[in-house]
Amino acid sequence: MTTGEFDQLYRELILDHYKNPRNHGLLDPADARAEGQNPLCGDEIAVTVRLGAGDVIEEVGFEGRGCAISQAATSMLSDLVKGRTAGEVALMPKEELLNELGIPLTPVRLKCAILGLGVLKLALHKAKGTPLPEEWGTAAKDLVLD
Amino acid sequence: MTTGEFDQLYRELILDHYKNPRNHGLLDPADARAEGQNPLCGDEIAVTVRLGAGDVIEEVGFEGRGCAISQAATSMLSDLVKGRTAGEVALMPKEELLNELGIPLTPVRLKCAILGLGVLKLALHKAKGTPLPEEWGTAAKDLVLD
Amino acid sequence: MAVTAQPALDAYRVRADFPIFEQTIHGKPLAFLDSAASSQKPRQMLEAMVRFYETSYANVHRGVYELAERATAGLENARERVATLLNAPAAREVVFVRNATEGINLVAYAWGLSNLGPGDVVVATELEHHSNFVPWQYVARRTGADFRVLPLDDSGELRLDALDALVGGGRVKVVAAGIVSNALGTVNPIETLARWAHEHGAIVVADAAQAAPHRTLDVQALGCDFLALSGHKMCGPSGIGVLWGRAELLEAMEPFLTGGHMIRSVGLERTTWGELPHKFEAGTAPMAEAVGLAAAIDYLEAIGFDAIERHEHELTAYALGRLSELPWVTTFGPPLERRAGIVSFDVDGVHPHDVAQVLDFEGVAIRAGHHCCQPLMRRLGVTATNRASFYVYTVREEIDRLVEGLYRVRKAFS
Amino acid sequence: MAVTAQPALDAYRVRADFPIFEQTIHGKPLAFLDSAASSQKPRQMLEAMVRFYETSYANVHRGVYELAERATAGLENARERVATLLNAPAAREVVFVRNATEGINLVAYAWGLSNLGPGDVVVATELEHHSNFVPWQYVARRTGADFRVLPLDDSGELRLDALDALVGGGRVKVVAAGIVSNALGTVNPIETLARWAHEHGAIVVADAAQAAPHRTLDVQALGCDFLALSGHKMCGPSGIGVLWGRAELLEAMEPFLTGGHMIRSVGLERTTWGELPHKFEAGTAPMAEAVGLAAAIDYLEAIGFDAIERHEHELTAYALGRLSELPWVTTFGPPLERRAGIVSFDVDGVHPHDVAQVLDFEGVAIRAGHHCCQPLMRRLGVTATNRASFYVYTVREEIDRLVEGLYRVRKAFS
Ligand SMILES: Cc1ncc(COP(=O)(O)O)c(C=O)c1O
Ligand SMILES: Cc1ncc(COP(=O)(O)O)c(C=O)c1O
Repeated sequence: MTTGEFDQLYRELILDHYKNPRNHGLLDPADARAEGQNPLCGDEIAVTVRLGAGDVIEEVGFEGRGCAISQAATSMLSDLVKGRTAGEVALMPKEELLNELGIPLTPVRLKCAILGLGVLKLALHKAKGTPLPEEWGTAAKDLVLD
Repeated sequence: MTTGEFDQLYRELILDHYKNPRNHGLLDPADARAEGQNPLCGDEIAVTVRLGAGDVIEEVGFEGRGCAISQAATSMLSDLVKGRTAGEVALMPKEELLNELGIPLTPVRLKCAILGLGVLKLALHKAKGTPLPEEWGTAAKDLVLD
Repeated sequence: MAVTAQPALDAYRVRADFPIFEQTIHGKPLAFLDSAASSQKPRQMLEAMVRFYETSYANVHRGVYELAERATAGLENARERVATLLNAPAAREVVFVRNATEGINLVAYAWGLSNLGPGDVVVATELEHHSNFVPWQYVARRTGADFRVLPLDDSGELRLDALDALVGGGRVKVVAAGIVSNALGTVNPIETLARWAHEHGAIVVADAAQAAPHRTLDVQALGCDFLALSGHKMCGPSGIGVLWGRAELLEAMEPFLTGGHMIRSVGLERTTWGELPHKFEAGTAPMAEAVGLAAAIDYLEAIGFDAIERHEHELTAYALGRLSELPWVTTFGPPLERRAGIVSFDVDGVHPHDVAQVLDFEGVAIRAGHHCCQPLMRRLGVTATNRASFYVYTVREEIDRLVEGLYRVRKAFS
Repeated sequence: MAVTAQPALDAYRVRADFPIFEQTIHGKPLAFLDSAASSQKPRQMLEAMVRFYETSYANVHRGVYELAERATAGLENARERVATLLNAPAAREVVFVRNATEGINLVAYAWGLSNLGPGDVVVATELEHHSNFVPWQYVARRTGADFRVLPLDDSGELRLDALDALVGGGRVKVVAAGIVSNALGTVNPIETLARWAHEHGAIVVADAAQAAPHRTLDVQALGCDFLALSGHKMCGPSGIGVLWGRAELLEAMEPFLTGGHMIRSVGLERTTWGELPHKFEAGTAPMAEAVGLAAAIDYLEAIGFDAIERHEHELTAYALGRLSELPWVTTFGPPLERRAGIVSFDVDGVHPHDVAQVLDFEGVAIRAGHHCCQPLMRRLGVTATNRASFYVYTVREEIDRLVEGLYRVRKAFS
């Protein structure tokens, strides 16, 4: 391997979040919760959230089984969204998280990177009725019912 | 066109049977009758038969819409089978008719050439219970029911 | 449409892209006048497929490695390419199937089995290809719905005036209609039909198999709900077709084929379906074929669909003119203005098989048969017709050779 | 089987037939260890397809002219070729479909919808690929039949001893089982399963997608009633698969897809179906793909299936040996004697996606995921595994490179 390629994708910060995930473990009680799967590889992530006044996110807790990218991305996300309102997070573009990750992603690995964000949006939608991403179409209903 | 190719396929005898079909017109009354279609082109042939003692074919009458090959082949067939028993005709190999035609046939035109023979066998099957060609499988039932 | 924006099509130059013409048939150059059945293939399309196999092949979607990423990109770029061609609102509305027939069956099964029942009416036209006729007849029989056939007038055009009477008080749920007839070349007024259908709460399933190769299509302007086409008729490979459907409908539908790739999660008790378009693409996709189809669309768009339409229009006018010189030839179908590049005809007293056979000896390939339109054949009172059809590589000389050939046919059988 | 009759396979020579290996991936030669997902293509197969398109292309069956005759011969020769490969009693039992998934769905719909109902039992195995699992689960749900899953033992082999208890007093109608597992490489005892099924009056649907590329198949010796395979896994093109079925069953069945070509006659009121195999082949066939599949079969038979099986057996033994040197690697699946050329494994503490990604940087392509076998993954207690799979062009050095790569994976993530 050219060390470059490995280091680009698995840069130090990513490996650190993977090996030492922030906000790991599910919250109980929680104000919002959801689970999701990446149908391509079967990876799973569960997210719980505690909300304060004005639906501001105070705490996030997650667990999951998945690759370094999906786990590190969810860990970074959990720090990123604290202090934002549910409504803000519902509209958060995936590009913001991808910027934070700062690594080149192929379409397949992109799905890994945004799995946690999708599950978080789903949790907020179920608890607070915030909108789901339009591109999910009605397939999202399936997720909600689960 | 190389005259050769045309003359091989549409040799004089074929054109003669086509233009002056023998045994043309349906018999009424008849002891056996059937109709059939070539599903590839929609061509139709109807055959009627009069049988004598020992189920010997005494008369054949046919009508149809189709190409020179199918009409000429049925015309030649109608002469060929007179005097044979229903049982003999049921077992008559298509090669015998093809020999009589004596022309080179591609798979598609082969279907034209043997349409009349198939309908004749069907007529005898319906009237006398003679066996149908094995390679027809149960698809033949469909024909019989029509 | 800016009809003058594109330079005229130079069929001689186009022809040079098609290796099939580099041979003789029965010692004659090939005059291929059967493109409505399937088109010949340009080198550019074949090369795109072979390049894909030689440099970028792997199974798609699930692989993490480089080749799998390339293959997935090939398939998904093709989907985008088709979406643009059809002016579809989203690429996820584009489902890859084997051919137009499978696309229509997908709708008949996945939408029809769950949405049709006794008291519902399904309408197909008397002009339909069997592929947009039998699936509806079949699903109507399975569900107890009524199947009704919209009749034609004597020149082979849809009797839209008969629609209201046809459905009577019935609850019409589906209107199935082709955009261009493969047997007569009739160009149907789909927009009008779609307006009527939507007023009555029905969905419109447009068969674009014969339109997509030859003209600009816009699913939003047509107003249809589903549209099916085949790659092999538009310079693409065999083994691929497209079903386009409105996202809301596709999402609300049951799946059709089930199995690998189309699921979200499979449990012993319960399975949930994946997102569009995956929900409708069970098993390994026709990947190389999709890449070939995209290359074919690139090829056709580089020529320009307006130029193609004009070229075929000119050929059709020429062919109708030349055939009208022959008093023993009868042509079927609508006037030139509402006709695509297809001419169906009868030669007095000579069966189409024999016509086609004699023409083949001259190197001229036309189709003879019922063209998978038996209801139409009955309406015309024939079992078969001769059909000549034109495409980007067709030149006038080939029509002259057709006419010469017909003189020989006449002579041989009189 | 005369195992010594064929000369050993020279994988280096075979490799030279595959253009994909003429490139580097991330600067390294390509070690393609994902043939179970889809195989690479030999030049001979690609050339056969291109030659068909360039010299013999037209729509099949109905054309009277020379090119149509050639194209029809190409398709029908391919059918004969497949029939011989499978030792099928008749070529008309061979139906061309898009892939194994469609073949199985054809049976689930056309046989299942009419022959299953409440009180009937449908059995699939816990080892199945989703493609021979979900269609049965789905058709059972649609018809009210019971869907039951035959469990596995700890090494991933079918618990045949659990069969009787599984169906209890139920009327078992279908047993769906793969011949070779794509996830573990398990070779299943289909003959025994078929005997049991037939004693209980059930049909057996064998998924040969993972067997056909690697071993001699004989539908009569297997005793199955239907068998499905995919061309793309056996050096053939994408977009084609085969369903073989016993003629009596196929003839008694309803059709599946309806439309052009599969009919005998279409009326406004009533339509009758065509003969086998046409009844099941609506629309334009994947003609060039059939020609490619026939060339792929020629290619594989020239190497010899016994030689292929031995070659892959040796590679598998070598791979299992090398992986057993790594204490932080766990392999799944049955013992070598009952295993085809597939090795599924786990690397302690590293997710398969990351394993596959790091290996890709080394030019080594393996698959990471659930392999469309979520029921099996649950049984194994994982969400995904790493899978290396071998084929005619695989050489030992590639397995060495896999092992070296795994050391790097270990280092990077510890
Ligand atoms: C055992 C098995 N069955 C079925 C399939 C499905 O094959 P396809 O996707 O070609 O339909 C596969 C391949 O993925 C397989 O390995
Ligand atoms: C109008 C029309 N519809 C449908 C079809 C069916 O296309 P395919 O056989 O590719 O499914 C054809 C072509 O034969 C056609 O001309």
